[in-house]
Amino acid sequence: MTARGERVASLAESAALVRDDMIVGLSGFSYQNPPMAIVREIARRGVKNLTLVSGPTSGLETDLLIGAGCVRRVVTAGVVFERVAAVAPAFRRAAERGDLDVWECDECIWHLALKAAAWGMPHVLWRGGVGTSLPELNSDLKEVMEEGRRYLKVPPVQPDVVFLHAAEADPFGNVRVAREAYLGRTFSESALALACRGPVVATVERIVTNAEVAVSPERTIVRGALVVETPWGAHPGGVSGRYVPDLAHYREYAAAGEASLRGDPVPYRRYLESHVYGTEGHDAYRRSIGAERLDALRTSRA
Amino acid sequence: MTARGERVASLAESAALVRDDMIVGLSGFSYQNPPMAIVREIARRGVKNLTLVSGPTSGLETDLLIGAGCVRRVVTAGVVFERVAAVAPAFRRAAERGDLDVWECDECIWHLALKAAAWGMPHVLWRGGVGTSLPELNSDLKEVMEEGRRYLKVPPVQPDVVFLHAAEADPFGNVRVAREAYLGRTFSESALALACRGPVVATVERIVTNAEVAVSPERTIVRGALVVETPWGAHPGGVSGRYVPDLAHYREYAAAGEASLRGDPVPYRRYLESHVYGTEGHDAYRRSIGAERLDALRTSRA
Amino acid sequence: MSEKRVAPASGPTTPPRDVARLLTCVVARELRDGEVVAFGLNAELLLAAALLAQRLHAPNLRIRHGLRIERGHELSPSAWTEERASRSHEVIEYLEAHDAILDVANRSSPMRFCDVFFVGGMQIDREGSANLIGIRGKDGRMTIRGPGSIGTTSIGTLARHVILFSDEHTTRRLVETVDYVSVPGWRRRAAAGLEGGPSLCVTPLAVLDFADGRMRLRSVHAHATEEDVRRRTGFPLPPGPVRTTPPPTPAEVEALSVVDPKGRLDRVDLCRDGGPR
Amino acid sequence: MSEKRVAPASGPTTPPRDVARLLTCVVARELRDGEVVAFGLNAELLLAAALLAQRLHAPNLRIRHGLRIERGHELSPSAWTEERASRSHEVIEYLEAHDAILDVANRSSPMRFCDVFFVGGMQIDREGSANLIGIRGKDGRMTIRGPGSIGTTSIGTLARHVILFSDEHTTRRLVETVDYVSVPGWRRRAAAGLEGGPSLCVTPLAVLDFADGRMRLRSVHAHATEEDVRRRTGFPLPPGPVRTTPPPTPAEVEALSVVDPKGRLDRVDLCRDGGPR
Repeated sequence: MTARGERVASLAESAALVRDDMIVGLSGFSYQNPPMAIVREIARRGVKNLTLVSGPTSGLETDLLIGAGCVRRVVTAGVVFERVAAVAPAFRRAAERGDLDVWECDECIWHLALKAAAWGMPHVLWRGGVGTSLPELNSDLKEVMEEGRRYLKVPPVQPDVVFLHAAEADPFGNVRVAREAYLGRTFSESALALACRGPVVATVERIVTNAEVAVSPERTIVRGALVVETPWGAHPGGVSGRYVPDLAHYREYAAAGEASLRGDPVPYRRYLESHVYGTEGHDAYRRSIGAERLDALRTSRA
Repeated sequence: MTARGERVASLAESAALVRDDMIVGLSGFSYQNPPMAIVREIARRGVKNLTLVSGPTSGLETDLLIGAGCVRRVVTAGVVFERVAAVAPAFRRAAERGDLDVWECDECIWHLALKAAAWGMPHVLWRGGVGTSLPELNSDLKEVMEEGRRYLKVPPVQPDVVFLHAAEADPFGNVRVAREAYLGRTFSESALALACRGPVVATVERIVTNAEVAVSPERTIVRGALVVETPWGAHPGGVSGRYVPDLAHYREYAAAGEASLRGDPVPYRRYLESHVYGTEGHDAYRRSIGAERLDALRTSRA
Repeated sequence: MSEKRVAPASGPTTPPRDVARLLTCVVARELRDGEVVAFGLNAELLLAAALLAQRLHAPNLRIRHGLRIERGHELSPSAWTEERASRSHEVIEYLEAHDAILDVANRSSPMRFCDVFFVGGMQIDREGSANLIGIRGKDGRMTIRGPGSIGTTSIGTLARHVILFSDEHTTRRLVETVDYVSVPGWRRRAAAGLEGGPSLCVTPLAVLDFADGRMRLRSVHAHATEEDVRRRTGFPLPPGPVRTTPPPTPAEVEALSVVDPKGRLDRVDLCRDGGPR
Repeated sequence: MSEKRVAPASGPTTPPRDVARLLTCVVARELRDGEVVAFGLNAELLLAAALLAQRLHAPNLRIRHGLRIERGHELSPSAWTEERASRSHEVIEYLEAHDAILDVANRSSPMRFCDVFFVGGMQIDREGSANLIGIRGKDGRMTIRGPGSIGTTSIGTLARHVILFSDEHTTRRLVETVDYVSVPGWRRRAAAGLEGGPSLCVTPLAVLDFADGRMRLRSVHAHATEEDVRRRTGFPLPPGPVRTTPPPTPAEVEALSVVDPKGRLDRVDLCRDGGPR
C-alpha cells in the first residue's frame, strides 16, 4: 500500500507564502494561541500592505506586525492586552496617525464575515449592530431595510492564507488542541481555515503521530494544514492547556509601544531589534528568552 | 441556598403544547432518535394542520403523523426508510393525493432555513440548488441575482415548539447523547432548539443527575428543555448508542402503508389502531411490543 | 480493442456479486489521490471503491462516509443498519452536528466537504441532471412522489466532480429529460452560471460519460450487450465504437479481498440484468 | 429615606474593597431567577455578583463567563490570567468554537446567549450608548483610538437587558453624546427599530437608571456625595430627592464571604473616588 503524503513544512517556507497586499488570517484570541513565531518570521521578511484578519479580539500577533510596518488594514473586533494595556500600542499609534485602516466590527460581525466567505454568500444580513457607528466607519458594511426592519449587510472576508498556532498536529495536517484547552473547544482557528481561499499553516508545540490524533478526533480543530513543529511558538502569548502568557513580556512590549505614542521611538525599535530582527530564527528567539523563564510558564497538569 | 428548579414534565402535558396549525420541530434523522412516544401522543390528541419541520432527512415520526391526518405541510429534505421503503408510504400517499404540501429542499437548505431563524435573518443567499426545481416548487424559495451570480434566497423557518428524543437528560433540562453516539456528535437536535420560538421538549431514555451531566459537558446537545423520562421512546426507531432500529416493525408499518397506496386502507388503520389509538399511553405501547423484543434491540456496549 | 464487439455474456455464469465488484473497480479507478470523496446512498459499494482506491493508487484519498471521515481497511456496515457492533474504523474527522455541513461548503478550504460526490435518483437524464423529487403524470402534476432531494442538491451543485450512480439501467431511470431537478446537469448548470457538470454515469450494464454536455457510451460491461444498453437507455446515445469495461485486474481482485473479507459486496442490491424493461 | 441627604463619607474609612463589594451587591440585586447573565470585561466583580444572586434569590440564574456557562460557589480567576490552575468550577456548557456565538442569537430559544449583558466603554452617554471605538478631536477625526467594540455590539444590541458598568465616574466617561457608538442607547435603538434600552448604569459613586430614555440618579453610594456625582457627570441629571445606595445586608455580607473566600474582590480595579477630574 502506497504511503500517505506528509504535510510538514519549515517556518521559512511557510512565511514565504505571504506576499505584499495579501489578506492574512491569524489565530489568537487576546493572549491565547497567537502564531508569534511565524509572525516574527513574516516581520523579518518585510512584507508590506497586508490586511490582517485576526481575533475576533486580537492581541500581540496583530500589534507586532503593525508595529513592524507590514500592515495596511486590520479586520478585528479589537486589539487589546487585557490588564496590561487597554489598547495595544502599535495599533493605537498607527490608527491615530492614519497609517492603518480599521474594519470596525465586533466579534459576531467578524465571524459573520468569515461565514459569508466559507458559505459562498455575497453578504449576510444581521440585526446586531444596527443603530451603531459601524456603517459610518465601514464603507462596505451598510444598513439596509428588508421587510420593514433594518439590518447590517455584512460582506464576506476571505483570507488568502491562514496561520495558526496550536498544541499538536500529526504529520498529515490534523491540528488539535490540548485536552485542557481553555474556553469552549477552540477560538476562531477553524472559522479562519474554513473561510480561507489558500493554504492553512499550523505551527504547533509538538508533532504527534496520526495514531495519537485518531483516538480523540473531537480534539482536532483543523485538517489539511501545513504543519511546522515550533515549540513555544506562541510566546509571549499562551497556548491553551500548555503554557500561560508571559505578562511580564507583554508589559515590556507595551511600555516600549507607549513610549512611541509619547514620541520616543527608541524603546520600540529596541524591542523589535532584540526580539525580531536581531534573532535569526525561532530557535535564537527561544534562547534569547531562556529556558528557565519559559519553563516557569508551563501550565501544571494537576 | 435556594433550590434550583426542575424542568421535568409528563408526556401528556408535553403533547398538550401542540395545537392546531402549529409549526412543530421533530428530531429524527432517518431511523435515529425519532421522538416516537410523543408523536403517538400527539396523534392520539387528533390535532390538525400541523407543519412539521423534521430531518433534515426524516422518517417514521413524520410519516406517522401524516398517516394519522395531523399534518398539512412538511419541511424536510426527504421521508425515507432506507432499505425498507424508498419513499415513506403515508408521505407518498398524502403528497400524491394533494393532501400535503411539501417544502421541497435538501439537507443544507433545511439547515439554512433554521439558521436564518436562529440568527434572526430575513433570508440567506445560497449557491447550492441554483438550476434545480426547488424555486419552481416553493413559492418562498426564489432564485435571485446578486453581484452577477444566481443564488437561492432561503427564508427562515421557525418552529413554535420542538420535540426531540435523546439518551439522557438531567432534571434541569440539559439533554445529552450517549457516549457511543453514531455520526458526528448530534444530528439536528440543537439546530431545531436554537431556531425555536417556544418550548423545547426532550423525551429521554433515562433521567440522570446533574452531577453526571456536568462531568462531560461536551455530550450535552440541548439546554433548557422540558424533560420527560420515556424509555424506548424512539421505538421502532433507534437511539444512537442505546438501541438499533426495529426494522421488522418498520417493514410491518411500510407494508400497511403500501397497502393503502394500492387502495386497501385496512392494514394501515389496523396499524394505527393497535400501536397508536388502541394503546392508552407509552407504557401500554411498550407492553404491546414486549420486553423481550425490545431487549433484543439493545446496542452492545462492547 | 475499440473495434471488438461486446460479448453477449449475460448468462447465469456472471453471478450478481461480480457485477458489484466490477462496479467497485470502475468507481475506484475514477478516484484520484489527495481528493475527498463523499457519498450517502449505495454506501457499501462506494465505500469499497474508495477503500480500494486508497490501497491501490490514492493513499491520500479521504473518505467522507455520512458526516464522518474514516480510515479503515475493511468495508464496514452502512450508515443505517441493524448491526449492533460499533464500526471498527478509525474516525479521523466528524462534523460536530449535522448543520456543520454548511461550514464545509468552501471548496478551496482544506476542510471542504468533498471533491467527488456520488448522486443517484429516480431519473437521470441525458445532460446528467438527477431527480429524487417525483414523476409527473400526463397532466403535468406530480403523480409519483419521490423521497425528496435528501443530501444531494447543495453538495451536488457545489462539488467539483459529480459521478452519477444507478443501480438499474432502464428507460424509466435514464430519461431524455428529468421531470424535476434535484441536481443540475451540464446545460442547467451552465444556465445557472455554474461550471462543468457530472463526469460519469455508472450503471450495472455500462459506463457512460459526457461530451458537449450529453451522455455517451464509454464502455459496456462484459455481461451486457451494447444493443441492450442502447435499448434500455431512454435517449439516443451517439454511435461509435464501444469498448468492453476492463474487468478487475489481478491487483484489484487481491485488494478487493482485503477490503471486503466478509463478502459484504455480495449483498449489495443491484439489477444485474439492468432491471425491469 | 428619600429625603435623607447622602452622607459625605468619602474619607479613608471606606476601603476600596468595600466599594467593590457594594457594587457586587448592587449588581446582584438586579439579576433575576431563571435569567442567563453574560459578561466579558470586569469579570471578577460581575461574576461575584452573579454567584451572589445565585445564592440569595436566583438559584436558576445561569452564568455565561466568556463562552462558558459554569456553576461554582467561588469567584474564580478571570478569563485571561497568569494563574496556572485550571478553574475549579463545573463547566455545564460551552460553545464548541467561538463562532457558535452566532447560533445563540435567538433570544426566545432556551439556549440563548443571555438575557442580561454588561457593557462598559471609553464613553457612556446620557441615553446609554457606549463607545469603545475612539474619541474625536476638534476636527471631527478620531484622535484617540479605542480598543474596538470587541464582543459588545451585537450582544448589546440583541440582549433583552443591558446594564452599563463603569469603573470610573468622570465627565470624560459619562458624556452628553458618545463620539462613536459601539452599543446603542434608548434613542438610537428606537430610531433603528429596536425596543427598550439599557436599564441601569453602575459606577463607583452611584447607580443611575433611565426615564424617558435619559439617565437619572437612582442612588448615591454612602462614600460619595450627590454634589460630587452631579459635578462628575458630563450632562445634567434631573433634580429630585436621591437616596443612598442600600449597603450590603447581613445576608449579602455572609454570602459574599462564601463567594469570595480568597478576597479576590479586594484586587478589583475601581476608582473609588470616581477617578481623575
